[in-house]
Amino acid sequence: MPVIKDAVCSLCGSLCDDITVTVENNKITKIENACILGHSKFVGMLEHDRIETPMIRKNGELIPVSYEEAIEAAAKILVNSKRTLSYGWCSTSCEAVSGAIQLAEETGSVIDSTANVCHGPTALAAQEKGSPSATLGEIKNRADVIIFWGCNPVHAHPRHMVRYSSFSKGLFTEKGRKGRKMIVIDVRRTDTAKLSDKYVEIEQGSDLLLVTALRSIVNGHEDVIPETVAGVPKAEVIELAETLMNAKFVCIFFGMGVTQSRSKYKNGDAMSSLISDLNQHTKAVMIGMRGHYNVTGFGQVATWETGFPMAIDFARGYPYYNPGETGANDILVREEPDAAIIAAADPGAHFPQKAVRHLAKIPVIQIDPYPNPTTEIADVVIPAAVVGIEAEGTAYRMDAISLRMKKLIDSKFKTDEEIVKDLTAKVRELKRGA
Amino acid sequence: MQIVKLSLKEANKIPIEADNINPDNFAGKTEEDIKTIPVWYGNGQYPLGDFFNVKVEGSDSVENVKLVFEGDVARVKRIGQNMSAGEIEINGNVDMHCGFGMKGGKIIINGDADSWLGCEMTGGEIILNGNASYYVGSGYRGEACGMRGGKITVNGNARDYLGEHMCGGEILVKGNVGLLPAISNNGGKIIIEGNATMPANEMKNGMVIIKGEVSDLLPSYKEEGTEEIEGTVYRKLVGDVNVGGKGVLLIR
Amino acid sequence: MSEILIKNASVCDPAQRINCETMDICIKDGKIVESVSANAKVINAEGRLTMAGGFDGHTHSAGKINVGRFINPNDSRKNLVPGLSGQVARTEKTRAQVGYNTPNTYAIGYRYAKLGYTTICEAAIPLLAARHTHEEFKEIPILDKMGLSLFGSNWQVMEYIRDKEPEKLAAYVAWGLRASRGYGIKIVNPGGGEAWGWGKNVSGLYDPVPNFDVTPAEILMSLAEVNERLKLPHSVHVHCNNLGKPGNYATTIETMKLFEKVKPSRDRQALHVTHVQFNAYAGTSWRDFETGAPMVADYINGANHLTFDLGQIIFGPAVTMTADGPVEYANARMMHEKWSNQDIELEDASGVVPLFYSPKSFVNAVQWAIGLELALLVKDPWKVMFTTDSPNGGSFVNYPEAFTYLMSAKRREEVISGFSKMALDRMVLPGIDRELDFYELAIMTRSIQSKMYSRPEKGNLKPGSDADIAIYDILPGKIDPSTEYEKMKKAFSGAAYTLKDGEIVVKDGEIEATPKGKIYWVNAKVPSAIDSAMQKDIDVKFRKYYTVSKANYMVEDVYLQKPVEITTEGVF
Amino acid sequence: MKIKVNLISGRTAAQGANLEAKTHKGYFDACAYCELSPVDLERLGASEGDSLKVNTEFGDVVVFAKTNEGNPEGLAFIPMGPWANAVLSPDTHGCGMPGFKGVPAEIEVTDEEPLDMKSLMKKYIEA
Repeated sequence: MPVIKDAVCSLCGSLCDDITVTVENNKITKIENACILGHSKFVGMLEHDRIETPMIRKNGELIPVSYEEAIEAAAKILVNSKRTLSYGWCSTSCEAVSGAIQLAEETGSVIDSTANVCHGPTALAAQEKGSPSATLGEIKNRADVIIFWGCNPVHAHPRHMVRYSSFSKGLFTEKGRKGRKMIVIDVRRTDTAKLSDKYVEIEQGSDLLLVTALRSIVNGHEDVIPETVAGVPKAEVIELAETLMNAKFVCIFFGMGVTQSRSKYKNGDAMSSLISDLNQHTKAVMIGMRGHYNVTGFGQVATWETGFPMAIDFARGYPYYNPGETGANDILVREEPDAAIIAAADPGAHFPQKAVRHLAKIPVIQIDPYPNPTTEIADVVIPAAVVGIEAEGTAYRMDAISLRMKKLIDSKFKTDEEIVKDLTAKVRELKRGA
Repeated sequence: MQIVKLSLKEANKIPIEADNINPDNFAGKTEEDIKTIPVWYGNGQYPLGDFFNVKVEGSDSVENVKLVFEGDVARVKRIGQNMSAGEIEINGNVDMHCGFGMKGGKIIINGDADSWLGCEMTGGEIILNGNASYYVGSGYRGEACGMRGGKITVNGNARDYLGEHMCGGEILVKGNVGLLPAISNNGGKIIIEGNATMPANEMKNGMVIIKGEVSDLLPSYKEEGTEEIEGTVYRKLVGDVNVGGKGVLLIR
Repeated sequence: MSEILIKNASVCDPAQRINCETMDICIKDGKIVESVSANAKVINAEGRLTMAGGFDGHTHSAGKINVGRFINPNDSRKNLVPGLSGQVARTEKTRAQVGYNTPNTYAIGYRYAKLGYTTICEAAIPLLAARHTHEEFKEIPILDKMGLSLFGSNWQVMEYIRDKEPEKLAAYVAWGLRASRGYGIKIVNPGGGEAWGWGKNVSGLYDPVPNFDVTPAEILMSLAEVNERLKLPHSVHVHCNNLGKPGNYATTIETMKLFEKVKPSRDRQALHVTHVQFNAYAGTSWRDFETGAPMVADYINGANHLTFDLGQIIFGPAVTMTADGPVEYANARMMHEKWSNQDIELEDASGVVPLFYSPKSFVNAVQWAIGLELALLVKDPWKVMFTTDSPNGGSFVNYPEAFTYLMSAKRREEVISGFSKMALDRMVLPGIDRELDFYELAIMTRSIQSKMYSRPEKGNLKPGSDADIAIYDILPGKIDPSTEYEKMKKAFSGAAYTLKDGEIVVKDGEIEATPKGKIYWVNAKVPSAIDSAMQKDIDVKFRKYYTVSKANYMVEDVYLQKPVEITTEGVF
Repeated sequence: MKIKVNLISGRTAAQGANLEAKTHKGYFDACAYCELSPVDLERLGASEGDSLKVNTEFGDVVVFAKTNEGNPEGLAFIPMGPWANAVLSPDTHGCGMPGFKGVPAEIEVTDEEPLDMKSLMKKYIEA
């Protein structure tokens, strides 16, 4: 019975690449090293329902059809659309993303990733100030002060702390957790906070005030700090700043507490500046805790193929980018799209209801292995193989390191890459015919 | 004088991109000429006449051209983009990027404006007699400079990031503004008669006066006495200290 | 069997000492041949300058450039060189294009091809991130590609040097080249990348690297020894210590001198020093900053063991990107610019910072002059490779503009007339009247690369060579480059024809076809006993320090499009 | 009794573990609840498992009550998913990001039961 070592887990942005998978009769029977999230995904191959067949909605019901019929129906929707939203492409391979971008280019669509509801503001922040970062191994080997700011790896990235951060050991960090100071900054005492040496509870939405105060102290302007900042007493803010300045190597890991709260990307923007300022005193970097296992990959591929990481509008035949105008939620809330193609993501579950209501009104093509809320409002449903389990391909870890995902078992389903290729071919055929 | 009256034949959801709709491009043109000017609608280009009723009175050079939009153009983007002279009057709401990169002339909006009003403008004047959305007078993504000259008056309220990266010119808001007005400013003047939250973050240069309430003042300004303007005494704050800024923020 | 006959071409091919002679070139199945049949397709090249396809031996076009794109979305709208920049909609033949300094992958391929370039060498591949470089390579159409792998701050490298294990070091480098599918050894600010892991830098050749007890000089010499032991096709490719600092010309010359004792194992230089413009500064601070080019050029004129490239700057916006992490941080702080940093565990550092070169800034004006001074003061063009270190000094789309500086003293005077007196006092360029001719330009843009990289089938028009050919709509003899530089610039900006492996990819300055290019990589053979001993050491590195499994580290074959494996037999 | 809270959403391990099984009850259990501080729950007179109606400017949704001692008073948390999104803000704030955190909400005890995923989605189609 084949045992596959060093498999890459295709669940979260940690992209652990040390998973051991046992396969018997084309079924995964044993998983080693994976966390609860990864485990549920691999095992899910056995237990979860799949979309068993391509389907087209007729009279309100999804009716099974062949792949060919579904692809043709989908291509017709795209060819007749004046403004298609292509969304998702994050729980899939870079190769599929590349195909999706070409399809969007040919159909003059807007294409966006799940970063729209996740770390999109992190990209906008980098476009203001840059992205002072490092690979995760730098943290493992060097960091003596680690901050988790507005993120909760115990829940969202369960092996992160062991493999890369708080508990990991490296050349200059032989003592592991004992030699490190772990600080959590959040609006509620999370399970991650419970493991920290220092928990700083801030008023929800006031991250920018605290980052700015830290900068002012680091830059020698302690005098401008009021008695409390973001609900934190001045003395505590000063102590925090001193901890950072006196460290040998600081890493701030940040999550959606930073990207989604009140001042959005300006939080990450200021945090970049804080990192730059800290480097006058010590070594400091920051890393966004990316959610979908390949949302980073979407950003990478889109950037080299179009110049932009997300929210790309191909209406004029060349890429145009402006989150706030061309993001998936921007155009859905304004009811612009007259069709949508959604793959490897679930806006039905993860978009605010006003956006979902518009999706429910327009023709929606869904490509996904599993049924989900988006299926409920989809008009053409195309089942796909699970990338990283039933299909190989490239994915990018949260620190922009790419890895090759293995194919572990065979599947009767087409891969995202094949589906998007077929769809593009069909679109070309229909356009030339017309 | 040349007056061009435009009205939408029917309301649209997919935006029309009107970067060709400005006095520079209409001056001296007949009704028929103007109707054939191509505009983007979704992923296709169509003649302007497909969407708009067009009436032209007279023919003149650009300084003497006035465009009048009758009714709502809430989904027509980039009206007046790069205009150098003449006048545009919009009697209704207008979509994003109105007056983007404007160099001269005047735009009057009798309605609300969506985001990026007067973005990167270098001259001319915009008067908005309604509310503005995000990024009034700011810059395109990644640019270091937004508005460099001219004047924007918002007679209603404005939302977040007013005057982001502003390097010159003047913005006057009669109502309230949202988060982070004047963020990363490097020049110019902003007067806010109503309330504001977290103003002037990372201001390097320029002047910001807030006559209403300020919430969440950022901890990066030094207080340097007071200053009196038109009989009102303001607290004078100088900063942002984190960028070695020499900007002046006056608040009550 | 496709045949092409290029008739009556005005051929300039320094490799064959052909200096603008009228002749025919025959092509069969992608190669240059002695003759073709009567069925050959004919290209009339009468009155047209014909050279081998250009070869950019040091450019940043895959990998780090993506960070440049990412943080500069505003670059997409820049259209400073119309036809070779800005936003271009897709066509039936071409993908959509955007950008100027950091164009998307498709634009890189199309625009180099329009300039008549057919091969590029990416200047820095971090081993751990090599897969990414190759993913981008796959999406750069038309061009042949290769890349140089970074070894200058690598833990395993430094440990083997410290522990005096030259054979294992060679085995490790060979493995690193295989893992990253690299073409040669790149050394950036040796030791500085590791120091930057702690926010520090090394100050010169003999400043020990923190915690590793080796000096930059030892890193350079040990890697040079490995390079020759492995008989690699290229020499070590060095970005010197102290880049961008006033007074650094001394370190540069000191570095060059170190290599006098290195004996090349192949018919090529022992050392290539890159973007020397950034490393030829005199003075002690930015206040008394001045050119150090005359001293560097003097040394090079008396030396026979090295080649170098310019790193010429172009006025306007640029995006700097380098594995020299501390330099980028210093740039960002000094210029209040965006700062991106990406340190690579156990291996190296890197940074990306946009900036603007203004002729009004005396420092920028002097930098501009230094690049040209180096090109013009070094007498032998076979030592000089033309680059802008794109996009560090400026985007490659400005190459035709830069050629006018090299070929016309009048054009230089035009630019210089805008400089301040202070700038003029700090440079020697106004006193230089040398003007390059087409033959010398051909050497610097294609011939030297063939020699430097041991790619005899590139950069020349000999029978047997790749049919990568550029035909420009100007005729040497009929055009006077020193006065008609606008005409010359236009011709170089849009080739009349560019052929890639015998296929017409550009015609009249427009893209005709977009074939896929080859990827060159080096497989240096090492005795298995030495390799096994080395593998044991890196197994420990992976188990204890890397966050990626060794099994997932090597770039898989699937990422290589049309790979060309160059094997060498090392001496052990 | 109604209380005013500041509503945020976010990931949880259970939500993540059920991500690929959204038609199943496990996902419903992992997402259709609202966490409040014990003090807030007491103010509502509710205990764990009771139905709560969460109202915002953007809609209302019924979810189960849960207590979390880590929550400060006045802060409510619903795991990311369709239940949270029934009441979160669609305004993208000029930068593409909807309001998933920091939405003012009112919470009260209700007799209604939370809708399962399909029933919740059906409301969008019918509307």
